[in-house]
Amino acid sequence: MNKTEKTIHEILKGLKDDSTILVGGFGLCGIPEVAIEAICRSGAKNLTVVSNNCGVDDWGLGLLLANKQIKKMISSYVGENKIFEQQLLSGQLEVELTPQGTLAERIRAGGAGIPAFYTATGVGTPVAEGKPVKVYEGKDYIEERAIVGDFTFVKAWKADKLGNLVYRKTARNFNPIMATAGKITIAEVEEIVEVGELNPDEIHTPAVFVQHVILGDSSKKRIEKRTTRTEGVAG
Amino acid sequence: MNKTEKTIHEILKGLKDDSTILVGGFGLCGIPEVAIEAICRSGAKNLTVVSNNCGVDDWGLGLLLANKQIKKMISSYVGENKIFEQQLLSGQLEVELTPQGTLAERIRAGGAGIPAFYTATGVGTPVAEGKPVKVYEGKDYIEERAIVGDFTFVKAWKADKLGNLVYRKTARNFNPIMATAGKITIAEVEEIVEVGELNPDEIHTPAVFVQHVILGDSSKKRIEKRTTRTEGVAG
Amino acid sequence: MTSAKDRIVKRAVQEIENGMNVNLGIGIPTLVANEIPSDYQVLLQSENGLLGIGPYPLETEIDPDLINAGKETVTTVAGASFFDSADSFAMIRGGHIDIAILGGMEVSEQGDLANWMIPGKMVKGMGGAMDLVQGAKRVIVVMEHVSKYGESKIKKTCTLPLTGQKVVHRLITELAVFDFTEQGMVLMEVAPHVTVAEIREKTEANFTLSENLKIVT
Amino acid sequence: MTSAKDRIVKRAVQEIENGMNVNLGIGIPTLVANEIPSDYQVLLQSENGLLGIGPYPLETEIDPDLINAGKETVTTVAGASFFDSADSFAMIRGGHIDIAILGGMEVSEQGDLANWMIPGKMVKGMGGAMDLVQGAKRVIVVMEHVSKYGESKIKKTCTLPLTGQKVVHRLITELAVFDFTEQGMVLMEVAPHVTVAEIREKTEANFTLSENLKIVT
Repeated sequence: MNKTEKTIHEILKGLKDDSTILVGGFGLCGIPEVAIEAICRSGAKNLTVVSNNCGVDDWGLGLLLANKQIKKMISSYVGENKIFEQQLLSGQLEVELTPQGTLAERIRAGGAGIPAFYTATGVGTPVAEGKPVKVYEGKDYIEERAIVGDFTFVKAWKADKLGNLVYRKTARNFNPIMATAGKITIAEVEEIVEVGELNPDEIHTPAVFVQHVILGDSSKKRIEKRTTRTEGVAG
Repeated sequence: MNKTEKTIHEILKGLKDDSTILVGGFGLCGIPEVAIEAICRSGAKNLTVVSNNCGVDDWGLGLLLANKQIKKMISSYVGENKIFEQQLLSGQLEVELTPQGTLAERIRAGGAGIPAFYTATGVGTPVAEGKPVKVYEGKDYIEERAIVGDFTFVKAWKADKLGNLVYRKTARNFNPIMATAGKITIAEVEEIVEVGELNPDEIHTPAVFVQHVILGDSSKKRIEKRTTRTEGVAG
Repeated sequence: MTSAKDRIVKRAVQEIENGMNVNLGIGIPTLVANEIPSDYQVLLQSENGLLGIGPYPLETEIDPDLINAGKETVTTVAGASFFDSADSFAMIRGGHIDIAILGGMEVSEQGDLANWMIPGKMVKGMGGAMDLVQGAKRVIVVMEHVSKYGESKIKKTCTLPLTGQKVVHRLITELAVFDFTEQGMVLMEVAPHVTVAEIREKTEANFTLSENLKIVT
Repeated sequence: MTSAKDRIVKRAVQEIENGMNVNLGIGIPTLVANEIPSDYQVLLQSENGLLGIGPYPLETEIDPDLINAGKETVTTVAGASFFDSADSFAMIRGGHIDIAILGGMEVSEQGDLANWMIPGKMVKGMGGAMDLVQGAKRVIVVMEHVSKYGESKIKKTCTLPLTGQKVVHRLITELAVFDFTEQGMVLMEVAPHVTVAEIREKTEANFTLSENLKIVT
């Protein structure tokens, strides 16, 4: 059971046009960079992409946009890039905006075998349109449906060869829940260790959720907004 | 913000008769022993107790049973003790049996602000009686409702003084989700460390969920079924 | 001559393939663990929050914080992980466990399973069984073919309250192996020296014979 | 003379008590962090999965794996914890955040908030705002009282699509502080040297005066 044996290119031979893919990350933090570049090269078209954001013009999911591989985005916040706006306005690209917490919960539900749940988020807003409403203890809630993907691409810090994953800091974000919601989950990591080297109490994603592990290049991590303070200033 | 300042007895002055309490643990593993003994001494009556099991005759929640403090149990598996059976048959005790995964998800939902969700678990069984049924992609699901508690008692391994928690091995079980679902959550731990000593990537329960931390006595942990192998035998 | 239990265990273990994630119920299913080929990398899941159950501990290894769903002290294998109960059942309910092997009281020809309560007796609860039968990719029931009173436990319709409706994929007894398909219940394998006639006699449920009917090995 | 923004920030920080868990939105709310008294132990939550945001990093401390919900590089305080997005919003939706301070485009006298889309313009998305306004124990909106065209942003009814219906507990502008109660919108505080008449003039919404009407300090 060594899940590190296939290259990303071998794995992506299974990715068909019109697939739904889940891609981890928040902004450019914790995105599976190598996998995204490989999806670009794979040429798979008409993809529905579930990801909190859509990268920037020349990095992250922006690369798939530029390559016209995305048919539809399901996200909570988009439009940090010009290509997105152009494709949306010209009707080439469809977008389903979902509140961030609802997006996270829909993905978790997908991985957990929960087909639907109720939330107050979005009640009385355009998000509620067309969704069943139910009253619990005098308060309105809307029904939201689970999301699952044909493929999931996540970025983790470390993996063992069995596919157990550990994430680092806020690069965790959507990655662990997306790992549970893909029929095939590919984890891109900065370091691969031997089975038994990760502490079982500290594993964030158990091996059962991961089908393939690939080694990424940790040197590229791009920063979207570099904000700093100067020495001696605390706030 | 030092959450270790109150004794369990001071905290329990707020526990009223007829409260709903959530108590962590699976069997006798990972139960808040000191807190349970203190609830005994508090004398609070007519409690609805949500816990996967109900202890044994002379330990764990069995102590509250013996003391006739429990009105109703919400559990997935009970009856490892005689007092339970006696009180149930004599009508002193009510029990709501819930599939273990549904119980876990109802508690998580309670902590996560999800009033209800759908699951296939229990469809076509006595568990489905009286519950709304809905069809998703041709399959039946039943609606299950969230559980919240007035008080939650969990057992963790380590806490910092701010209330961040780390659990150990399978003593984790229901504890982290219950910690999120109590209006007041009390964590009983084996060791209290200074703020900053726990690695932020390895904290299982963030401090926001915990109102009080008490130090337990780790020497008492009782084992329900002591099964061993002899040297040289692997299975 | 091996016992009925032994024969069931020996057949059940053949369901497990290298690399699988498996949940074994309490009773006969637990015994299956000991028969898994030692060169297989199989992760055994325990509902209370462990993937990668190891053998029982040595006396010196016993840890009260490390038990299985049967509340027995256990150990872990390399590559094991711990998680909470919600994550454990997300794993189960979400279809991430390849096989669940459970004991049964009754199985119907529709693939219904009853294994948690007997009306009139103290009901202890279903534990995680209802979640497992709905969630696992493949549900295998192992049980003796007839009750101690000689009655068939394989029914036209279950008489006991159900654990799950149309959830069983395969039933393994000491006499036979059945699959539950769109076309109904199908006899796949018969134990050595057992005739189809004998199986028909001991089985209340209706079943057809597989085109590939085999002898249990 | 301080700017409108400064006055809003100075008033908003008074909502934060020692020991609270707080979520600050992007824009004016982010500035509130700098004004929290240094002897307070407040944990700032970031939707992307951090409780315990610290100050911006020194140039040498920058870590691409450590950002806030505004995608800015940050640090952590002692006692911080990381978690995934589902757990982050379980924290928010489940009512575990004491206060969320958000910016606004419009607030209605019913306590409705609009702050995420302008019809006809490119819609970038609501991010976590809709979850925050429903989940936080207390929702504080901070915004300038009138638009750059001199129009009141405090409406009888919002003209823009809503972020949440009846969700605002308190509104803080550079001129006034309003609460939203069962009895409608109530003026709680007025800025120094500002008259109630001036506030009425600049406020489209109907409001009553609090019995304890105070001057903003």
